[in-house]
Amino acid sequence: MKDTANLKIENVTRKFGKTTALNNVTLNVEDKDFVALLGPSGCGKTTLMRCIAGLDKPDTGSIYMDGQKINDLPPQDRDIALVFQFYAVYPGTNVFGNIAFPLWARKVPKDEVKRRVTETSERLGIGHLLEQKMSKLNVGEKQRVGLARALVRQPKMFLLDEPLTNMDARLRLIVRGELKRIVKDTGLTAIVVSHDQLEAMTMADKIAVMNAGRILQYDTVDNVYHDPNCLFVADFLGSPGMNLIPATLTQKNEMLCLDTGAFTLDVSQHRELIREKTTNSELVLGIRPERIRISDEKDKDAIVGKIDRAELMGDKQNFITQIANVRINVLSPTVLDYEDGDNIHLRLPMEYIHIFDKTSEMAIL
Amino acid sequence: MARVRIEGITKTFGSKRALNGMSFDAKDGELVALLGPSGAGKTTTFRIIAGVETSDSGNIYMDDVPINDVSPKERDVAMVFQSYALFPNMNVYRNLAFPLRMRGFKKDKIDERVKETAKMLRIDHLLEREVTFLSGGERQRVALGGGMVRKAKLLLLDEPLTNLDAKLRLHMRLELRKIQKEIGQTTIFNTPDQLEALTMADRIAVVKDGKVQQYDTSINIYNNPKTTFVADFTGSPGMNLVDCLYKEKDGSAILVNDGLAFDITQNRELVKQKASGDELVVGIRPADLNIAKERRAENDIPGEVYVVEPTGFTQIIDFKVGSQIIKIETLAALKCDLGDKVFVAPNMSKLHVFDKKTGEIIY
Amino acid sequence: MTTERRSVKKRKIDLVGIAAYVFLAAFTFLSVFPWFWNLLSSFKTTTDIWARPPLFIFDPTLNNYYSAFVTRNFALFLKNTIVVGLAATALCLVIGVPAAYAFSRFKTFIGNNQLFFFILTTRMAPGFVEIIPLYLIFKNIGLLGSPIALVFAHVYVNLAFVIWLMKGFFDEITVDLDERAMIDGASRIRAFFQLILPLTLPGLVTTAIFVLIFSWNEFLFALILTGGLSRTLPVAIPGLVTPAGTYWGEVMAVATVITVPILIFATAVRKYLVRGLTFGAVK
Amino acid sequence: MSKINWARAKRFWTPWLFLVPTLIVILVLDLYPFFTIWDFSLRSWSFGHPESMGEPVGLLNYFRMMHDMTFWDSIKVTLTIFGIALPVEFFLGFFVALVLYHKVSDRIRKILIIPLLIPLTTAPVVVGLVFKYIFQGDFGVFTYYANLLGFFREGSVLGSPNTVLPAVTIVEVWHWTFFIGLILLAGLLALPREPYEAAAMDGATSWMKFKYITFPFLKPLMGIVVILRAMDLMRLFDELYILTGGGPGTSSESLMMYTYRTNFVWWDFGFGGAVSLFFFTIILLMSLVFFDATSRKD
Repeated sequence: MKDTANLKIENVTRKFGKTTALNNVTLNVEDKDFVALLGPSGCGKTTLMRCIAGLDKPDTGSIYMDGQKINDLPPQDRDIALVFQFYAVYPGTNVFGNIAFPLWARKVPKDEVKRRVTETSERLGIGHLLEQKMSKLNVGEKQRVGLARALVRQPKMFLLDEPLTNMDARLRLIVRGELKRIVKDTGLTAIVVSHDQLEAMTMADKIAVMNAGRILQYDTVDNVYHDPNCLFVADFLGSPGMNLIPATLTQKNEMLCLDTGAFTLDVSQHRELIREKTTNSELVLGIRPERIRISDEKDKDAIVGKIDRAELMGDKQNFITQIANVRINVLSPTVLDYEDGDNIHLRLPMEYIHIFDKTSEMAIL
Repeated sequence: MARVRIEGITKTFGSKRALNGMSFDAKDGELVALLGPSGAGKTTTFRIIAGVETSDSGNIYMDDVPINDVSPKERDVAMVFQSYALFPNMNVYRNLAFPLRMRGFKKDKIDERVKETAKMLRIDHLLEREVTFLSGGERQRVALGGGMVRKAKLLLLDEPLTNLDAKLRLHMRLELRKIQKEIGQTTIFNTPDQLEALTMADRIAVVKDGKVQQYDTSINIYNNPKTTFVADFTGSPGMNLVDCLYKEKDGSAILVNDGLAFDITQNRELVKQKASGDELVVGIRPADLNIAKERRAENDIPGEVYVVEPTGFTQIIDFKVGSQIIKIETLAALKCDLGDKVFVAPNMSKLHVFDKKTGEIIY
Repeated sequence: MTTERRSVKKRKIDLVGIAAYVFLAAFTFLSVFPWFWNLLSSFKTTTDIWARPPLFIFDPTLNNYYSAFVTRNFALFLKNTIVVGLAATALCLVIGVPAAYAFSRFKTFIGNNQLFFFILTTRMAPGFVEIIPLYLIFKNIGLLGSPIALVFAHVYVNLAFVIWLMKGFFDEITVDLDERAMIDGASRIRAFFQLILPLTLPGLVTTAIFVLIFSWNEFLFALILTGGLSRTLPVAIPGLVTPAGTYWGEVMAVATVITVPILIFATAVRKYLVRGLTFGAVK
Repeated sequence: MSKINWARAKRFWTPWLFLVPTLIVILVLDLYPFFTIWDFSLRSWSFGHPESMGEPVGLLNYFRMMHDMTFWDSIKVTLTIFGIALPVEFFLGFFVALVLYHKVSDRIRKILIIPLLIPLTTAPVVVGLVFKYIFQGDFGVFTYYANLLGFFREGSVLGSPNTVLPAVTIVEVWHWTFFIGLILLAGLLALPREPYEAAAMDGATSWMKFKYITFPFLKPLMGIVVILRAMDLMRLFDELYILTGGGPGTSSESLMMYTYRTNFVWWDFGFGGAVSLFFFTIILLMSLVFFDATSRKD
């Protein structure tokens, strides 16, 4: 195995004509990290990946690998492998040749090529396909060939470009786990590019959430999900995403309250923090659907809402609830006995409340 | 609005059998989902119901009247295509008006209906726009409008949400159902996404290889799948299915597979009576397995953590026992790492047993 | 060190680049020269044409154009060519476009593939098999030497082309549109005429231009089926090559008149040129 | 009941409704002539034997064809032009496409294509006349400069049996090389980007890229271009008719010229019919290959 692989991206900017694909991006990938670049299409994640691979060049800024600047290093000298979204098949050769290709290019002796290809393909469960034509393979198999091609080189690091996008839902579920395990087994540094929040969360250890050419938050999966630093991240992760309710900060007697129009929430305990972080009184109250507690009629302090629709999601249930003019998702981990149109009593536990500044869109709490 | 009944439809393309005795029905005002993988015959079924494709055999009844040989224009069925099939040379207004014009509606009636539909779908501000300049979500609404404007007896929606992005899909699945219930038009939609079917439909027909495997309400499809296919296809991840052998030992009946053993003594008679052989399949949903770091009961299954996939407030743990991988859904609060030794206890009351040969449920 | 290596590499690339440009320049020059020489010569007097060494600079004159198109009958031949071209194009589209639609949409009717291939052969065949009986038919009904015979012949040769090319354009329009129209209450015919046909307008124009070009340039059928005053330009120019000598200036003038419109048309449809040249096999 | 039948029948007949005009054309202008010619070829139509005009003679015309030396010569001429022109056009055309693809910017390529289109859009008759003019023995621009360099002092290259075929081949190559170039260029421009990027990451050499990516991707297209050109070359007529008329003697008479001469110079539709059908069969087989290549490409 190779030594370490630390990737450091510093103030990278890349423009295509008038559009800015990457806007002063800084990212630090430590050795053996499994990082996801997550964002909607056009957020710059693919451009960033291509800059790392060497298929594209930043206009300004630097990329370092183990302390060495690699901006001008051609892709084949970077010791980074890339698994392409559409599998990038070489049509002129069979499965064996498709996997052996990087070794051929490096003039590795014949018997070693054979040994390494066989070994890698066995490990990925495609050993029996080596003599097949690429066109005969299904998507799952093609993907594994792409993966084998990346692994057979024994690179320092590898990149996965939307690895599950072309698969149907069932296959995606299976491959997702397998892929994660394979990456873990190799012990290599890896970066996966994805537009699907679930894919990013399930596969990676750390997520860099991107939008409009910037990295908004870069943190562990847990932190990105539970402590989003801005409205975009809060909404983008989770399905359904975080409930985000516009609210006005008001002073009632001695209490500092968030007034959503439908209900008010006493946030006096966070008075200092709010005062410190914003002067704005227009805020956004956030809470994850699964963090809302469902209580019952006896609970006099509960917020009462009307269930607009009780969606069955297998073992779980999502109640789309209307509270006056506020509409929220309430996710119950079990199936409950509520029907469309029923009243539901809810509590918003203070420990799971998030508060954002409406103007800057940044998190306060 | 109408009742629709599809009875034993078959269709063969060349040597490929697309539909193999497709049967289901929709009540007046019902929202029915056809759920199945691509290639299961869902779109072919729609095209046959709409009349642009002929069936080899079988019947379609609309309010108990057979309509097999009625031409599409006389069937009074509207269909929204997955591609949306908007006429690119017409603006939104003319796209919506088209079905009415074809049926010889009067100008002012057309205008009234188009405006009413556009308002309901909140595209009334787009009426003069060219469809090529609309966003994906807007195009989808225009397509829906084209299907609804005529108030046909039956509306078919071919994968209505597939081409939308994740967030919009979430929003539209709610909205679509709401509008459907509001106007009460009998509607059938098809989808490869089990969550869409579970959340939207009144009843779901799970389709495989051109045949309905199970036709029931969401809750029944999910909790009591009739076949291994339905069990696997619903849920995300689907039900764990473990091939087992039936054995009797010390007076109890167990199902075993390489490190796994399920005691089914309670249901022994049922199994003996229904099973076609010794080969059975045990099915259990990922959420019906309890995982812990220490053994709590003697029956707990020991194994190791193969992969951990956090999904937010829950996580999916791939649990490896022998050569089997079993997916378990549990709260994210439980911290595990790859290779950890853990113990799993299935919730036996949620356990299902299927016959391996037929794939059908035993209990 | 890296910079040094790069600069060496750069110089090498430049050499290959220069060689490439020289090659392209030569290739372009050779491609253009005969046409350029033709154009130049059409403005020369007979004396200038006969000059040795060949003249590149001379006093241009329009006499050749005048004598060909005014004194001789070439204005009439030009008219014939245009009339035959337009008539053949129109007829060909009217007949071929519905057939192309049928091949694109009704994929499963009996004999689809065989018929489609069969139609192709009508275009590819050397022509004599059809031309001799046609010649006799037209001779018998007295139409030989009238442009009508040639129109029919051109319709016949170009029909396969229209069908192949238009099928490609129809294939690009999703069948969903036809089906939606029919479910919404249009008949098949109405769906075709009112919805699908307008959407293929660029394809129709392209196809029409190609047929026009083919008809305009066509020689063999015109040679056999027309004569005297019914000749088209391609058949008429060789008439300027007489035993007594060739009127080269006029030949060059007429050749220019034949070539220039085609070049303009071809440039107009160059987006679809490859498609047309390969019968729609390459998109 | 009758309504049901009507609906089914309509479904069955609709495709044919669209095909009727085409079918009529095919019937009248294709099938009828075909069988007429078949009938002709089995009869005597020679003016040399007026007494047996129209008499059935079995396969006599076909035997005569087989024993006619000029028939075999015409095949030889056709294959000679074919054998030289096709490879030259192909490799030169492919090379031009590669240079235009790799070495030239998008803008220059778009501009350069327009003059390069000139040869392939020029009418064959015009090509013939222009080259006849260029090759003209007294004042042809080619002849003049060739003479300066000491070649072809005896007059036009078209006038000698030794130089006529190379000259005709050069005209063909001039006329059609960019046809192949243009189509292969389109193929190159449509190549997917991903495999090349993968190859760049894998450190592939240019030759590996060509062998494992470019060539396999272009192979079907190359097949289509070659077969289209092959059919065209087999049917070579217009340019030859103008340039040489088959001469001097019959030294440049192609199969197409020969067929023309048997029918419209000798006016022997029996013998000519036999030659026409023979020729037709060759092209038919080539069309089959083309049809196969195009349908396999999809």
